[in-house]
Amino acid sequence: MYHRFDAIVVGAGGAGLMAALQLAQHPGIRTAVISKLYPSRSHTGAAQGGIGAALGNHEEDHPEWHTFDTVKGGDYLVDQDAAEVMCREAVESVYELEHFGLPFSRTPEGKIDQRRFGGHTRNFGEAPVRRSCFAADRTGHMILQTLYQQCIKHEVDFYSEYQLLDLIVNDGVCCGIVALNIKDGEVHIFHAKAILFATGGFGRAWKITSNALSNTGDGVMIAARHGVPLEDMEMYQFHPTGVYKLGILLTEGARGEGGILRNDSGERFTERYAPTLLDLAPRDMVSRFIYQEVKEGRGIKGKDYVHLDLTHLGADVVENKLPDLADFVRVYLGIDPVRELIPIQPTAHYAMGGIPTDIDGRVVLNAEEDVMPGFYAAGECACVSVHGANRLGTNSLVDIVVFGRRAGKHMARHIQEVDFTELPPKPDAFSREQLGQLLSRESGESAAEIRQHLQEEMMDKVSVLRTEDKLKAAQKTVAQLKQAYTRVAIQDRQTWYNSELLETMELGYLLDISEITIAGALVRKESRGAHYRDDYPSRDDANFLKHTLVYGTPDGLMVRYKPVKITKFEPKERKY
Amino acid sequence: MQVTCKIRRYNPTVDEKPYFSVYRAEVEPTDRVLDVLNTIKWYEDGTLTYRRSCAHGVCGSDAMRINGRNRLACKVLVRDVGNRMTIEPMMGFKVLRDLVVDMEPFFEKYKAVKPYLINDEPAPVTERLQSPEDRAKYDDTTKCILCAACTTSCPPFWSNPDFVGPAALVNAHRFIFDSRDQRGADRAAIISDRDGVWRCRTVFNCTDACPRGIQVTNAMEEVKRKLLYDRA
Amino acid sequence: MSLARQAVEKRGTNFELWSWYYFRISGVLLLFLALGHVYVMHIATPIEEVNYAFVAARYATPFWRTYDALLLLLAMSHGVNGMRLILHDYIRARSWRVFAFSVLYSAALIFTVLGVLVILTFQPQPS
Amino acid sequence: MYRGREGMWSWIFHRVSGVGVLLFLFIHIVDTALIGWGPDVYNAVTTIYHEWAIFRFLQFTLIAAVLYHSFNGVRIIVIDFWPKGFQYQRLMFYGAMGLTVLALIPTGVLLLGPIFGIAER
Ligand SMILES: Cc1cc2nc3c(=O)[nH]c(=O)nc-3n(C[C@H](O)[C@H](O)[C@H](O)COP(=O)(O)OP(=O)(O)OC[C@H]3O[C@@H](n4cnc5c(N)ncnc54)[C@H](O)[C@@H]3O)c2cc1C
Ligand code: HEM
Ligand code: SF4
Ligand code: F3S
Ligand code: FES
Repeated sequence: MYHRFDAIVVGAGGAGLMAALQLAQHPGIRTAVISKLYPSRSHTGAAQGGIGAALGNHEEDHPEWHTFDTVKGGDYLVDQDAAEVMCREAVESVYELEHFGLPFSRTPEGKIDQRRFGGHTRNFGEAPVRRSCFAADRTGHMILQTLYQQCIKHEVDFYSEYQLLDLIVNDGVCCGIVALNIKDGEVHIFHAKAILFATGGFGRAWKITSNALSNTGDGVMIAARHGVPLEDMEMYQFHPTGVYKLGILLTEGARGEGGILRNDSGERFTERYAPTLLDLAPRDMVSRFIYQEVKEGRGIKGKDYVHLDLTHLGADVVENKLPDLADFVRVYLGIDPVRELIPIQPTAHYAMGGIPTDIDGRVVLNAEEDVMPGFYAAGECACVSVHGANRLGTNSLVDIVVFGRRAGKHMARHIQEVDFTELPPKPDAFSREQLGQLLSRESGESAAEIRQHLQEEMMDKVSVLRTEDKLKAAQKTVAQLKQAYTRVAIQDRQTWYNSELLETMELGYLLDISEITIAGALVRKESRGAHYRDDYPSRDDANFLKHTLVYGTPDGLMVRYKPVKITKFEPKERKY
Repeated sequence: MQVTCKIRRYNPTVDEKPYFSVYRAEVEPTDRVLDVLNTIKWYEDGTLTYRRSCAHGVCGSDAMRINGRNRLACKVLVRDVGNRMTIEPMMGFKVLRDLVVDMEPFFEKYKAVKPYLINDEPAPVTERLQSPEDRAKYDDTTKCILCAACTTSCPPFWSNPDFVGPAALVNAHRFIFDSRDQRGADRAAIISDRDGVWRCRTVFNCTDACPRGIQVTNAMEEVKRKLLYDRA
Repeated sequence: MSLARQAVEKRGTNFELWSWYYFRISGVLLLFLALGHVYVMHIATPIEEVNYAFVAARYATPFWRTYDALLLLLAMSHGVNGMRLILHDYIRARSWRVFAFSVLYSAALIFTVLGVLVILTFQPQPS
Repeated sequence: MYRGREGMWSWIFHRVSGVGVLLFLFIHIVDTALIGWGPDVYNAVTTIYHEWAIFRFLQFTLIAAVLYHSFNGVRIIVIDFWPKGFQYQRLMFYGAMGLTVLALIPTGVLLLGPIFGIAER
């Protein structure tokens, strides 16, 4: 089926909805939001701790301080012009969310309540600052719900349970997408002047992850298939506090409220590594501290986890400020967080890298920042590079609202300036062939086994502590798995609501993403932020103060670089 | 441990009527029922169809009937249901395939109660103020993840699909009790309709089913009392 | 037309609110009247003694006539209101619904008139 | 089938008892109306009520229904008007059940006793 809209937004998480809302404010512009999940199911809803903005509701705070923390937190791989924009617009965006109806927790005077979060400091690193605006520990849920509600109010057109299959590019201009109606298996072509990808992250490449089963990086890989490079893919964040074995996230807000990490002997080990910020040091560091403790035999009972201690906070704080966390711990561990220690381990959490864009969400194709006209990306799938080598807690929600908003605004302008680009002949041929192959292969490899193998390998070799050997080994395994994947066969032959088919396609994206992540990690022979190499343990600004851009070419992957934009803050050693 | 899992199957495009498939799976007692489904789908029968995403009870995808009660498959552990389980789709909506039901009518009802803040006054430069006490009045109902477990557990809804149902009412409550909202009355018009809140017969199945622990029945009672007492 | 607008158009009155309220008020009154009735007719009086003479004696006073009339009207309106909800719940097809409601309301009317007539016009005959 | 808890059962019983009582009300109006035909007719009918065991059982069921419906009706009203009522709904269901059973004991003895030869009058 053929549809024609002015704008297409793929993905109905925070970034996609924010953009759609901007577009909806222009009555002349017809917008459709395509999402493989119902909007309210998007993973933005899982975000807990808060959204950072220098409102200064409790104590003095400034966007510049926020910018500095972001740059330093990202180990100076941050594009500082983008970070400045983000931290400045964070403030108005948070107010805008409040005006949309977002039920923030309140201070006694009735203002938006704020709390501490890892890496957020006053006066360029002096002491922790209360910057994270929150709604209990359900901030992401509230953002997602509020934006969805506003979209309903503005009568945005949703195509829910439509899975993106392909991007349509004609002569370098992006002019549409191909999507599958999951329900009846029909292939749809959406023709548009501007297309935004806001398809979220890909944590499912790892075994222990806080990410949803549907976070498989579809948008990222589909863009890459059309010549878009992927930026800084080696920068993947592991959040220190995932529920042991399950990976379910326990918000950093827990430590923001005063929670403490302890090793087997009950020691608060962060004192040894980060004497100022302690448990609230940035995530990459805390995750590494935990791995270090485990490596040196101080994990609980010698195993690969440590404890999160909330017992000194009292029932009031736990039940009122961290109610969902308490619920998770009770349901999944059968533990009472008010009285007992919680077993935690680092969990694959957030992609700093992704589709490279400029500060208006336009997808850029190279170090010269040439754009692909009509193609935009925002949110976790994109890389404006505000997070650099490590994202600070609360900054992703800022990222999605600020850059979702900017992308939406820019699209509105773009749409008014250009005409529709004609579709190339048979734009859906590739997708139909892909589907046809998967649906017709009688026997072959099992997707589940490939997936399991991939996730274990990535967890083991491409996670918090990396080495050349491990990465090489992982590279080989992934190559083998990709081979196996070309022979993968599924059981379900129906076109009607065939979820096995979609899961199998998603596995394909995960394999490609893993391959690119490893490629990036291999060339970056230094340690920076989330990317820590045991064999190159220090940061190397002389050689690696630059972004990686990995291109898929017919002859395999090709790595290029892009300079980091530095405006105010010269790289310094990162100590907390 | 080994579990026996009986699942109601139906693909309207090929099956004449629903039937049960029985599977056995090897899982841990601390696994979620969703893990059981995944194990079956991935290693035994790829045609088994259900929705899921977050796997930890926050996205609302996988509400289904587990041993006769609406639950999120990802929020029930195997040890809590035992080694025999019967899994069926939610009641009251058309089954699209196996455990997947048609959610369109559900979201239509949600939209019908105008689930968004209505305040036409120009917004201030900073936030609109709201005291913690006022914020607390609607805290419970902001937790809703639109999973439909409540609505599809409600007997009046099963027989009368026009009933707006507890989920929509919970979301109406969310705004009616928000001090920043100005047009509770508009919303109330819909809620007080023949198939509005007055259809609720205080059965409490909804409260029992809500995976977010929302006091669903109480929210509706608060709405009823508000309609009754606030007669502006 | 959106569902929301349809609902607003359909409403006009707050009939369901009052119906709901009426359940509660009539319920409380019935609590005393109906339980009192059960007590007087079935517990306090051995049922063997409930016969023509008993009823005749009872209806000699206006008090019992009023009591019974109230009970009848309240129970009937409360019960028929309840049946209205129940029929609305279970009978979905339009034609059947029209039929069911016609039966219900006609029955309610006939029986109420009959009941009221008996209570008001009854004249004891010498036995 | 759905495995509801106390709330669902209380509602099912309430609905069934409500309908039952209404149907009886219709019948009761008719039989009372027979009084207009004079003592002979009326007494003949009431005698059937008294003598036939099946009618005694029916009356017992009717009283049970009225009692349950009344007590549970109070439970519903309390839930509706007392803001904390919902927290005690389960307790109140058992309360309503308990009161019903309690009140049914003397009723049972009086109504059904004679059939089984106890409480002969
Ligand atoms: C457990 C957890 C807690 C977090 N807590 C915080 C926090 O406290 N603060 C913070 O700042 N950040 C937090 N984050 C990070 C943050 O939530 C996410 O990075 C952010 O929400 C991503 O938003 P998004 O809009 O880019 O994508 P998502 O919300 O993931 O949405 C992706 C959308 O794309 C759609 N989509 C994907 N693929 C396809 C396809 N093939 N076809 C069609 N549609 C598709 C999906 O349906 C979905 O609607 C947290 C993350 C997790 C996992
Ligand atoms: C004796 C005291 C009584 C009380 C306290 C009482 C109370 C109630 C209440 C509160 C309701 C509303 C239920 C709801 O909204 O969920 C109700 C419903 C009902 N009542 Fe009564 N009632 C009484 C007597 C009667 C009598 C005598 C009859 C029959 C004539 C009757 C028939 C019904 C019916 C049919 C319903 C509808 C049930 C439903 O919709 O589920 N009630 N009652
Ligand atoms: S109220 Fe509870 S059960 Fe109902 S939709 Fe919301 S979260 Fe689900
Ligand atoms: S189950 Fe239904 S009747 Fe009311 S209390 Fe819940 S909505
Ligand atoms: S999968 Fe998200 S709620 Fe269960």
